[in-house]
Amino acid sequence: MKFLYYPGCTLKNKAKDLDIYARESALKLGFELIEVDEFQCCGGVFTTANDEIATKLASVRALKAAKAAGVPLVTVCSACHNVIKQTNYAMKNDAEFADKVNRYINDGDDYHGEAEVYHYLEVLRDIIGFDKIKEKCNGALKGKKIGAYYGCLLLRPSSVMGFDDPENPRIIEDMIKAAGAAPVIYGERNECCGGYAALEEPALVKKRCGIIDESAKAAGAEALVTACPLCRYNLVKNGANVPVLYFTELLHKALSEEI
Amino acid sequence: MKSKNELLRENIIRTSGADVKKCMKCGKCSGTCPSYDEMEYHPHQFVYMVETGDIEPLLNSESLYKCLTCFACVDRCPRGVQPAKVVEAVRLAAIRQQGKNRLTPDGVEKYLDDEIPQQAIVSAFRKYTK
Amino acid sequence: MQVNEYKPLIVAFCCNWCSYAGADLAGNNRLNYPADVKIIRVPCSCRVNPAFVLRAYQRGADGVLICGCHPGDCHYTTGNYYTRRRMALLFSMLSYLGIEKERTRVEWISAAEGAKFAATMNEFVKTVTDLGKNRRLEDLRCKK
Amino acid sequence: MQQRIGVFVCHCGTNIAATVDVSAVAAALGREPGVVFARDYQYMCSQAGQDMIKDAIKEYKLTGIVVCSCSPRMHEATFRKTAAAAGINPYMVEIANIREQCSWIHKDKDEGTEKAIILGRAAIAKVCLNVPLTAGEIPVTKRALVIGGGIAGIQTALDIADAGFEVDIVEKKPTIGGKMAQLDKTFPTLDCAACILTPKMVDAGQNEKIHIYSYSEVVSVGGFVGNFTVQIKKKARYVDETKCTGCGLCTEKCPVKNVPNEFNLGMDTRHAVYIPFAQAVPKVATIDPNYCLMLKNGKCGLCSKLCGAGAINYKQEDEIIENKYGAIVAATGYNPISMDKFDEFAYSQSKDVITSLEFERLMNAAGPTGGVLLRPSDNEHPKTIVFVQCVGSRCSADAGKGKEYCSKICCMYTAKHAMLTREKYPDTDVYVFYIDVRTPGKNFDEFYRRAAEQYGVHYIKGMVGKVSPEGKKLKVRGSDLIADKQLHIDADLVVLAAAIEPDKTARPLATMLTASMDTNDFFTEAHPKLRPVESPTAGVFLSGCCQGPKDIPETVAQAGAAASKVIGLLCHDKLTANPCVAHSDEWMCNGCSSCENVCPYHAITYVEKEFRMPDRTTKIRRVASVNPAVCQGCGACTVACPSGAMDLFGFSGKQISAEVDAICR
Repeated sequence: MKFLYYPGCTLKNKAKDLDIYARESALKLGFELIEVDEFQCCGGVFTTANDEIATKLASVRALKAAKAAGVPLVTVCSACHNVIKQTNYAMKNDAEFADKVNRYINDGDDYHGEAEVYHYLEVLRDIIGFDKIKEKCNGALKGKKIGAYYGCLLLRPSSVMGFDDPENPRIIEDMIKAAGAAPVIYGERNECCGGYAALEEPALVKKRCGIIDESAKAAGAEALVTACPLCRYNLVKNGANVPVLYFTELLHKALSEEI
Repeated sequence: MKSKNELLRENIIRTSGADVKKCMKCGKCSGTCPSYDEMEYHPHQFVYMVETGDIEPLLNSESLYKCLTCFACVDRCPRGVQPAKVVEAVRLAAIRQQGKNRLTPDGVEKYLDDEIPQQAIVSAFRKYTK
Repeated sequence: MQVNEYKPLIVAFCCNWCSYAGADLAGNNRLNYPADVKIIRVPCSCRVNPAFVLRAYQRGADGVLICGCHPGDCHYTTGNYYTRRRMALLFSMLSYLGIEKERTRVEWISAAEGAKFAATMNEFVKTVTDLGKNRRLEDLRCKK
Repeated sequence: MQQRIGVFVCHCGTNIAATVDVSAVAAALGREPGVVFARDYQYMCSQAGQDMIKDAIKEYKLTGIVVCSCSPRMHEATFRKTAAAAGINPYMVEIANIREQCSWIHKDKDEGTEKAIILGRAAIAKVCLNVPLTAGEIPVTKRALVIGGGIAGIQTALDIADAGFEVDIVEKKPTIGGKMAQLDKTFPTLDCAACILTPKMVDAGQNEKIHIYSYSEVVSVGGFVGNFTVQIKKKARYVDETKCTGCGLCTEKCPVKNVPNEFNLGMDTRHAVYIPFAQAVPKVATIDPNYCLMLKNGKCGLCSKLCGAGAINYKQEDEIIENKYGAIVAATGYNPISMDKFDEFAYSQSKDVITSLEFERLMNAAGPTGGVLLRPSDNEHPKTIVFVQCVGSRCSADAGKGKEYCSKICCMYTAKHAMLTREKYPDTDVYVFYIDVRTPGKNFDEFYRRAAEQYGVHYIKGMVGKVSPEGKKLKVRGSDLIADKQLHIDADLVVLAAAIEPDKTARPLATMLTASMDTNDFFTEAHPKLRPVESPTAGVFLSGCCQGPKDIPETVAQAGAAASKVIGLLCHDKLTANPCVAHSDEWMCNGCSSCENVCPYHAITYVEKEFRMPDRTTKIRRVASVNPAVCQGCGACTVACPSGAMDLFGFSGKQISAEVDAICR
C-alpha cells in the first residue's frame, strides 16, 4: 500500500523524529509513504479570509500531485494537515475560490478537491485498523499512562476536518491503547497551547501550557503524545511536568522488535 | 456614496465569509476563548463591533494579534457565526495597510531560539504580515 | 426601466394540502418570488392530468411546475407516488416533442416549507428565463 | 344557461391594496365575459362586505361569484356561507388568492396588479364551469382515540369522557403519566407534580368511558374524519393485565436487578419485571424481554411461581386490535435532545454533567437518591452548581447542530431548580448562565426575580464555553458579558437545559394520519392563530408538545381545547361530506378497473348495469361506481381513467383546463 506523503517544513528540520518514526512505523505496518516531489511549505496556518489565494497555492500543488498519482495524500504534522485539509475543502466547496486558484496555476488541469487527504492517524484507524496494530505491538508500554494532546489543529473546524468528535476525541487514545499503554483522558486535551504566539506572546503561551500540563498531570498522565511540533515545543519549553513525545515515537516504540 | 467606514465594514464581512447578523449575543465565543484575558476586545465584541461598523478601535487594537486561530469559538458557536474568521478579516484589513506589517524578516530574529520549529516562524509571518 | 425584458409565463399546479399551503406560508413570511408564477390549486398533485401540462404548453406557457407533498406525506396517502410515475412518463414524451426537460418539473414542498417554495420559484423562474421563450408546442389552430 | 358572475375584490386594508391596484383589478375583471358585476371593497370578509355580496347576488341575479382576496384556506368557507345565505349554491364560489400569492410577495404595483387580474381571470373561467353541488352526509363513530398518555393525553381523554363519549388512550410505555410523572415540582407555584398528576391518572384509569391501552402502539390508520379505522399493537408484557393485582412481589424478587431504570433516566436500576413507579396506571407489572432470564434462555420462572394471581404468562404475544374512531388526538409529547453534539459541556465525559430532566429525578423524593441532592459520581452533596441555559436551543442551521427554536420551558424550570436547590441547601452556590431570561407567563417573571433576589441565585449573562472534568471537579469556563470577564468556576455539578424535540414516534404517526408536520417534526396546526389545536387533516387534533414546546398550564389548556373540538365533532350524528368527489360517466366507462386500482379509499366499485343501447337493444355492461361518502376527492382516478369517464366535482378537467387557458391567454 502506498500513499503520497507531505512531511512539511518542520519535519525536515526540528521535528525529524516525527517524520522518521512515521516512515519506519509505516513500513512495519505494511504501507509506504512516498514523499511529494519538491513540496513547498504549507504556511503553517490556514488563512481563513476567502480572498487569500497565494497563501494556499502550495497546498493545492501538493493536492494536485496526489490527484495525479491517484493515491491519497497523507500528512503527519497537525498544522500541515489542517492547512491542506481546509484548502482541499475550499477547493471542493467554494467555486469562486477554486476558479481563482485554477486560473492562477493555469496548467490545464483544473483542480476541484478530488484528492483525498488523510492524517497518518486516520490511516491507522480507517485503513490499517487499530486491532491490526495491536497484534503487532510488543507490550513494552504496558501499564504506561499516556495522555493524548490533540491541541486545536487536528480537530477544528470540525465541519471541515471531520477528524473525530471535536469535544471528546478518541483516535489518539485508541492508538495508545493499541500500542499497549493506558490512555489518560484530561479536560484540556483539545484546547490550544498558544501556537505561534510563542514568538510574540511567550507569557500567553506559558499560561496556556501550564493549564494543559496541570490538567494532564492531575489526571495522572506520565507522558503526553502529540502530532504537532509546535505543541511539543511550547509544552517542553514551558516546563511541562511530563515528557512530551510525538505519537509516531510512541507507535514506533511499541512496534520495535527489541523491548 | 458609501462612507469609507462602510466600505471597510463590507470588505471585512466579505473576506471573512461570516454572517455577523446571525449573532445572538450569547458570549459563548468569549466564554471559550483561550486568549480572553490577553485581549482588550473579546471575540463577541469583534463580531458586534463589525456588525455595528465600529471598526476603527479594532484596527488599532493589540487584540488582533492575540487570537490563536484555534477555532474553539467557530466550533462552539451555536449560531455558526465563526468569530475567528471575523478577527482574521479585521487583522488582514489592518496589516494590509501601507507599512503595517507587524513582523519583518529582520525583526523576527530576536524571538528565535535553537529549538523553535519552523512552523512557528512561518505561521507567525502568515498571521502578522501581508 | 427595460422595455424588452423577457418575462416567462409559468404555471404551477399546487396540491391543496402541502404546496399550496407552502405558497401561502411564503406569502405570510413576505418571501419574494417573481410574479411570473401563477398558481392553480388542485386537491392533490395526482389530480394533474399530463394533458393539463400539454395544454399549458399549447397555450404558450414557458414552464410548468407540479408541486406536491413529500413522498410518504401525501394527504391522500399515495397520490404523489402516482404523480411521480406519471410525470416521469410525461417528461420523456416532452423530450420527444422537443421541449427542454428543464421547463417541466415536479417539486415536493410541504406546508411548512415557505422558504423552500420561494427559493424553488426563484430558481425555476431563472432557469426558464435563461432558456428563453418556449416556441415548440403552440397549437397552430389557435393562432389568429 | 349563461352564467352571471359577480366579482368582489378585497383591499384587505392595505394588505392587498398597497401592492395591487384593486379598483383597476375590479374594472378589468368587470370586462370579462360572463361578469355582470365587479366591485372592490375595504374588507370583504367583514359583515358589510358580506352584505354587499349578498345584495349583489340578489340584485344582479348572480349565478356565481369570484372573491379576489386572501387564500381560500382562510375564507373560502366564509364566502360559501355568504353565497348560500343569498340563495345560491355555496359551491358556485371561487377565490382568487391575491394576498398570500400576490400582494404579499410582490413589491411592484404594476406587476402585482397584472398578476391579480390574471388570477381573477382564471377564477372567473373556473366558476363559469362550476356546477351546484350538494354535500352528502357521512356517519360519525362516536368514539375518540388519544395517542399518548402524558398530561396532554390524559386531560384530553378526561374532558372527552366527561362529555359522555368513549375514548381510548394508546400509550407506548407500561404506564400513563408521561414526562410530568418524572418531574419534581412545577413552576411557578412549586406544587408537586405527582400530587396534581396522579389523581388525574387515577381518574383516567377508573373512568368507565376511558380505555387505556398501555404498552401499546398505533400501527396503522385508515379511513377519514368520523370514520377512522385504527390498528393498535398491544405489545406482549408477559403479564395478564386482568389478573395482575400490582402487588409488586415479582418486582422485588426477580433475580435480574441490573437493568437501567428508564424512569430515572438510567441513574439507578430496576428488575427485569417491573412497575415503572408506585402510582403507575395501570398498576400492572411488565416483563422486559431483553433481560428476563426465562424469556431469554428459558431458565428461572421465579415470578410465575411467586404470583398468587397467576398473572405471569411467558407465552403472551403481541396482539393487534382494530377499532373504529370518529376523531383522533395526537399527544405524543417531547424528549430532551441528545447531548452528543454538545460535548464541550462534557455530558458524555462526566457523570456529574446532567440534563435538567435528570436533575428533576435527583430532586424527586421517589428518585434514585430519594430526593436528596447527591451528585451521581460519588454521592456527595454538590456545593457549587452551574446551570447552563439554551443547550441546543436557538442554534442556527449554520451551526449544524441543535434546534432553531426556543424550547420555551427551560428558563422557568431552571429558575425553579436554582430556587429549590438554594432553599434545601442554602450553603450551595448556584450559578445560572443565561442568554436571555424569557418569562412571559402569569407570575413567571416574579418567580424568576424571586430566585435571583430572595434565593441569591447568581444569574450571569453569558454562556458557558467549555466544561472540563478535572479530578472531582468540573472546571467551567464561561463569559460574563456584563462584567466583561471570562469566568472560571470549579463546579461539583453542571446541569444542562437541553432543548426539547418532538418524540420520535410523531413522524411515523403523522405519515399514518396524513397530518402535516413542520421542519422540526412538530405537527402543524390548521391555522396558527385561529385553529391552533386542529391538524389540517380533518378529524385529527393536536394536544401538548407534539405541536410545539409548552409548559404544563398551556398543555392542559390546549388539551381541553382539543377535547372540545373532538366533542364538537362527535356530538354530530352525521357530518357534511366534501361534495368535491369523483364521478364517472357510465356511458364513457369501459370497465377497465384502472380507477379502482389507484383509489386509496376503495371508494370505487364496479357494477353490472343494464344499458339501453342506441340500437334499442339492451346490454349488460360493467361500469365504475363511486361511493361519494367514501371518496375523499384526491382525483387520482381521473387521471388514471383512459377513457375520460372519470371526473372530479369542483376540480373537473374542463375547469382546470379553463384556468390554464385563462392564465396563458
